[in-house]
Amino acid sequence: MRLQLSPELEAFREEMRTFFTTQVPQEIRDTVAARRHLGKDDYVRAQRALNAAGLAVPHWPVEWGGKDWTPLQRHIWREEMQLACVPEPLAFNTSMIGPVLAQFGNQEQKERYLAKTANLDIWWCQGFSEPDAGSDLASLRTTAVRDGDDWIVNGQKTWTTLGQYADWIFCLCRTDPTAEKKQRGISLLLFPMDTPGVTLRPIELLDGGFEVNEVFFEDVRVPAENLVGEENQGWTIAKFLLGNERVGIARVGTTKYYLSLAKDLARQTTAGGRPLLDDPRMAGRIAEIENELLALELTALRVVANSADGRPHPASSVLKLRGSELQQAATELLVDIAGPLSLASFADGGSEVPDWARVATPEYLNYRKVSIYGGSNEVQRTIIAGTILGL
Amino acid sequence: MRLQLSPELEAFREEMRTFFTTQVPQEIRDTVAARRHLGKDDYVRAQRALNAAGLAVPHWPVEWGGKDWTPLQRHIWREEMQLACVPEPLAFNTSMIGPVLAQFGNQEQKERYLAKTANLDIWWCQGFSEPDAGSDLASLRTTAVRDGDDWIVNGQKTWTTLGQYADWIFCLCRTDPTAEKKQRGISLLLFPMDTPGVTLRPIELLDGGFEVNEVFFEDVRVPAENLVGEENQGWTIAKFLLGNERVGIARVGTTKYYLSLAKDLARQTTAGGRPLLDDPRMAGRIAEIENELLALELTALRVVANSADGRPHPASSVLKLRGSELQQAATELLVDIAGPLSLASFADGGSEVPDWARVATPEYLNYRKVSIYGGSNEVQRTIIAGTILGL
Amino acid sequence: MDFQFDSEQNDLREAVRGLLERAYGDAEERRRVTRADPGFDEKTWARLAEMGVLGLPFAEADGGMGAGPIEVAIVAEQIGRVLAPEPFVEAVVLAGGLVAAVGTAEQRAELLGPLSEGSSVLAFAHAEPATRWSAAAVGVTATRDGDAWTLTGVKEPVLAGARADVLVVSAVTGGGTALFVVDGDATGLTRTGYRTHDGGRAANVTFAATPARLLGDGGSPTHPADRTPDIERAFALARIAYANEAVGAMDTALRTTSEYLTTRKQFGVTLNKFQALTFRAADMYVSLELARSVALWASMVADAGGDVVSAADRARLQTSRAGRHIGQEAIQLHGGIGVTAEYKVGHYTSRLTAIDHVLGDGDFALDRLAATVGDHPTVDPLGAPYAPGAGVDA
Amino acid sequence: MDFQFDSEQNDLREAVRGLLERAYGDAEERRRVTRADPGFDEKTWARLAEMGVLGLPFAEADGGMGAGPIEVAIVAEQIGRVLAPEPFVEAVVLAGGLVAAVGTAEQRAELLGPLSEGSSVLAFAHAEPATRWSAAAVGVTATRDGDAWTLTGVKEPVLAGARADVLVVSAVTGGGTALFVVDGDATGLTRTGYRTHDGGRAANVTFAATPARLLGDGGSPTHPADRTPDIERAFALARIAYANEAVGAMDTALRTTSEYLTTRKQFGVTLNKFQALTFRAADMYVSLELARSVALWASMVADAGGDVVSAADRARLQTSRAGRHIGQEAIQLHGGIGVTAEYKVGHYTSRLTAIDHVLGDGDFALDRLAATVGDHPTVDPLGAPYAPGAGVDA
Repeated sequence: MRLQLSPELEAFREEMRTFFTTQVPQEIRDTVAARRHLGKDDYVRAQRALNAAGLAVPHWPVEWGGKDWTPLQRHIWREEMQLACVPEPLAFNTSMIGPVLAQFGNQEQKERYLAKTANLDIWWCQGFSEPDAGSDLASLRTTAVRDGDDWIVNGQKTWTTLGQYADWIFCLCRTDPTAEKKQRGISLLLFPMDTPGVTLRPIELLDGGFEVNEVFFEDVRVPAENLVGEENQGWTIAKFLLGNERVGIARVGTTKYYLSLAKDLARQTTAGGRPLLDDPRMAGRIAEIENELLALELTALRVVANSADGRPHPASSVLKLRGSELQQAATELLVDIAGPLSLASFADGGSEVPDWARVATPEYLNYRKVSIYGGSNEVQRTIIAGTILGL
Repeated sequence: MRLQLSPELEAFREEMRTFFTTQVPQEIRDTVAARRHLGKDDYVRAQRALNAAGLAVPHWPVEWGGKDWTPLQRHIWREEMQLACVPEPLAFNTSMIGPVLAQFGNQEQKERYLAKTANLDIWWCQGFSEPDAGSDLASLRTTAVRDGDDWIVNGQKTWTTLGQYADWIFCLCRTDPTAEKKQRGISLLLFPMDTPGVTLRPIELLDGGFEVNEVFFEDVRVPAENLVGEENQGWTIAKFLLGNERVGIARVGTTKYYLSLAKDLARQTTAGGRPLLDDPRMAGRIAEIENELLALELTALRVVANSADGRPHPASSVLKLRGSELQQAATELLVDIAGPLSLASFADGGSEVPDWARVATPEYLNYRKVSIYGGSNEVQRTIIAGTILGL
Repeated sequence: MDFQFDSEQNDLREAVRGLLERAYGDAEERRRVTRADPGFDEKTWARLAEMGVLGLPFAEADGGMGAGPIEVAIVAEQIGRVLAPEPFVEAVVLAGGLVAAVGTAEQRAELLGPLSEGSSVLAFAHAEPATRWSAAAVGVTATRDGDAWTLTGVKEPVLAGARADVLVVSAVTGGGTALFVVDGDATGLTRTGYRTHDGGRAANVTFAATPARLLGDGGSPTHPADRTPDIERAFALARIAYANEAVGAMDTALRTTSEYLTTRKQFGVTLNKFQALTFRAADMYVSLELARSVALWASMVADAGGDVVSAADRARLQTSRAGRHIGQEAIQLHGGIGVTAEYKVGHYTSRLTAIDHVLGDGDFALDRLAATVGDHPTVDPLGAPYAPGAGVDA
Repeated sequence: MDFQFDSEQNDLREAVRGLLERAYGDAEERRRVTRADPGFDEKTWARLAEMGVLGLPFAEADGGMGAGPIEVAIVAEQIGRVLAPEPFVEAVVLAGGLVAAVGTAEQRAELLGPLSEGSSVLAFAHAEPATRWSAAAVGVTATRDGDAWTLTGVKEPVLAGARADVLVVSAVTGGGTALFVVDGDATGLTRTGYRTHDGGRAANVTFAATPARLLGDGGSPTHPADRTPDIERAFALARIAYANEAVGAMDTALRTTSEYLTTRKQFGVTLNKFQALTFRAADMYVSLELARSVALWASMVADAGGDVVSAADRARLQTSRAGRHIGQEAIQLHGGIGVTAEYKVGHYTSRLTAIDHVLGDGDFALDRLAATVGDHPTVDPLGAPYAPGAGVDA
């Protein structure tokens, strides 16, 4: 048991901090700090800045650009990145399809995709969820039928995040409808989003933004070589991929930044002539969330320390569960600090309401998603009860 | 929609208030106010004082001593009684077996038992719960086998509250073990606690008190005439009885008294030289519970207004659920006001810790029961989800 | 003590419910209406006027219907049920209520008649970028020049402030906070409207030596009467109306969620087979019914002439807590579809969040209640100070 | 940064676990022991001494083992797991800790040797009927007569105060709050012991011109050094130990509850088929693991010499919230059996409630943390002020 980081890790943390706060375009970080949505180009520029320094895909195998870091180093890398308001490398590329290809892809696929995936030369989106298969992924109905050297894909996906920017999709399809268990008979296919028969419909969210989409497939022809892994091995791949999804989802760095923002804003905002931060109820509320966040961070460090074998620790469900709750608590806090000004959400020129107050409620509403996606909190409770408590 | 009570009801309320605060022995009310346990004699004296004034069983049929009051009058009667720290008439007598006998008993039983039940000349206890049948009452296993003009009872009951004081027990027994549905084949029998074969074992609770018991039956011989209602009609009677149990279980008056006590004590207790009641966090906590309690009381008034047909309104589950939570919140509050003094729970002479602080934690621990008994809060949620929301 | 509506009140409820159901029973229609300015449907507004709804709380002599807070509560709840975007609370209860409370007979007739008829929308320009739910004006000042007044300063966010035909404006004078009437086409008046997250409309309203008429005639010519208490009282009535609106919205949010749980399938069964979800729905019901009780009670306190400010704080605290609980759970129990703008339930969460922040949130109300919690041993909902003159104190 | 115990620490844990499991693995045995005075088992106390546990945090020169807060945390967690009633935190961490921190070399040897050997139980007499978790003495005063001191006043509740062989006592002097040593058989000392709800023991300790020796030698003869900061620091170390004890207790409470859910049948199936119950158990696990993290971390902060007072407040807040959550839910998920003294789980709730109120509850800690929440933009658990001299600030 030792509290301090080793001098090497201290130096590493300092290096990360310096890089993130000086080598990533300031205007992109400012946009994140202001809690504004990023454009496609922002994501690409930020990720390429990271990739140029070898910091986009440290958790990949070394031969494909990875770093062979310890879990603690990865943790520090991620937290410092969030704290510095650097947009994280696109998860669909770096946490999902990249590791999948490195693990399950053939050599040709690795060579063809991995470098471009790391550099965001290819923007990937996911084709997993379907309208009638929410948390019950295995009941998916999109089909891929073999036709000579091709697969013919028909069906529909939904919740495809940032699909409107995507060049390619990795898509779970039912390839053996006769399989006895519905988990069997699923395969993972890759294809460009501009393949004939692919159409995309953006879904408006409560914050007025369009970050998710429905994707429709009508007789989409996909070359057989675009199958990842074995035919009907898709469920194994999906589980591997979703396991990775949970890593880093605590988003401690992001919530930490939100709390520091909340303090600044509560200091600037007055109520009855007194800074809101001096109000005992408000100060207590912030202190309580801050302590919960400390507990979460420390738990993340413990989990990280115990997951050296690469498989997610079952307690990572705790990180997802409480992490999402704390993100939501922080966004709600910012709405309450904004108070009456939070009404002015879509104000533009001619308004005196500061930007932070305008975005507060749309962001709060949008963040209701974090306890739903990436394995809903109900799924996480099921995992904890079953896997850890034996219930 | 009208806020005020009618002049008649105002007068009624005043009458109740005057009676309870002047005609019930002060030392008994002081014991309740101090949150100390009552002895058997206290219960008897208090109930006889009420009964002498016709206020022990107002909800019974008029011919057996009831009052033909409106639900609102009964509500006022109960709340004023609680607020005045008057011990309520023994529920086993007045809310359970009394109404059951009035509804299901034969004329002879009514004449034999009801007046004595109202006056607590007979102290009843319940024989319902069994060790392996908690919320699942229908799975009870105590048997009654017919033998000539008698029933022979064998088995075990538990959670028999104040059974150590009881003269008689009303006891659910399985009389037809072959019945297809386990709800069938149950009957209700009455017998004296000193019948040979009845033994009682007190169960110590967390507060160090002995308010519940296990009761064992070994070849207990019960005359056939002591069957209530029809043979195998016990489930109908039990449902009738448990429905009554939920009425008045919000205990708004009691919690109101606890809150007023909390305010007084928080005013007397200082922290850092300031009365605890002036601490914003403590004041806010009390105000929040007080507002919840107001909401509960108003909901009780609404439910009362809509339950004129005598059957419990489904929303009475809300009263039980939130009522128990608020009783618990109030007892927890009193522990926190006592603070370090709450440790001195079993102090006696030679201690300077005031009485209220000594009883705080034992009472808090004991009150964990209120969300368990009388239909646990899980049962209430099931009722709300099923009956009201159609889930 | 009686929690039942009388038959006229039941008729009003059914009539308003019918009208608003026809207009917004289809959530897509509400979405369409709220996308374009002014953010509500002028035809529905006219129909509400025809029904007498827009003049509900005003005296008949002032062109109103002579009804009271109970009727206002009934309308507000129906508005909440379908999230009707018409600015009933803002124009009628708040701005109109201030005119009715403070205005001279002449002003009342001039302003409340057209408001009741639906020909003039009123808004109360009071919030300022640097104040927080206070009843006093700070940043807009009134200057007297001869018999005339002009206003200078900024009000924001002003709900319905861009569409309003007439603004009631609070401003600082030598006497404290006074109220003024400003026409929508006054000189020196700049209004920049925008959409609020819940589909409503608010505005920045900037006054630059804008001509204004003093509302009411109390005080002296140079030191008009301080209207802070009147504003506090009008706020209280509006808070109570919003509480009832919130109850309507929570009711629909819960009903929608329950329906979803009984129809949506996951893992081969409908979601209502998952006890963890149905228990949470049960908890939502508890929150809803407790909030409903307090909202109705506060309306009765207003009707009885009791301490409406305290009653409104109580209703606000209860509906704030319930609104967050139900709004958040409604989305969570739906899953992904709950955060889309294309499905209705998230809009209820959005609206509940907006209501919560218009005139003070739950903690704001709690602070005020906590400040006086030591003044009374217990709260008697049927006695003083809520039922003034009740026998209890007699 | 490393959350793993080293092999010696693992050995210590297993040894203490084994000893305490044998003593109290049967909950009925604990009940028997706590029913009779002194409320713990003198034989177990002696075995803990033999194992070196009672001298764990003291320097070898003072008769101790020279271990630190990590080892204390390990022992405290094991105590919590079986609710061992031995006054380890009270005698060793708190009273002994004060002697170690403040006493002269002579006093340390005199008091800590016998404590470590198990031949003398120490207690810290500090709480007073009219104070509330403050580090300063108010109601007991020290009077100097020549070279001798006497104490007058009342301390209560003093944990282990009746059984203690030697009392460390805080008292008011001209210099502030000083610490004194009082022998159990001193004249003018009256001790009235009683049982606490969790099976422990506390006492009223009354001093009437009771002879006392000053602990430590700072300050002047008439104005001894103010020991409030030392007491605050000793409190912090005790709070951290209690936090670890609470984690042990919560762990068993959750484990017991999980076992009950998998074995107890209702409606024909075991309770773990009810999703609403298993989800609540999952939430208990979340609370437990978060509390464990902070308790361990605070122990590491103490070990590293960081800001132990603030770290202790953080651990206290987290374990207070978690202890209430887990303690209350453990009973509720058991049903009726949970509130009986005959079944073990309720005793965990009782003990968690006691721990919560000994040295400040969660709101007490929160108030202190809230008072400084604006002083730092973020909390870095691996940096200043918790890891002093960490590179971050270098």
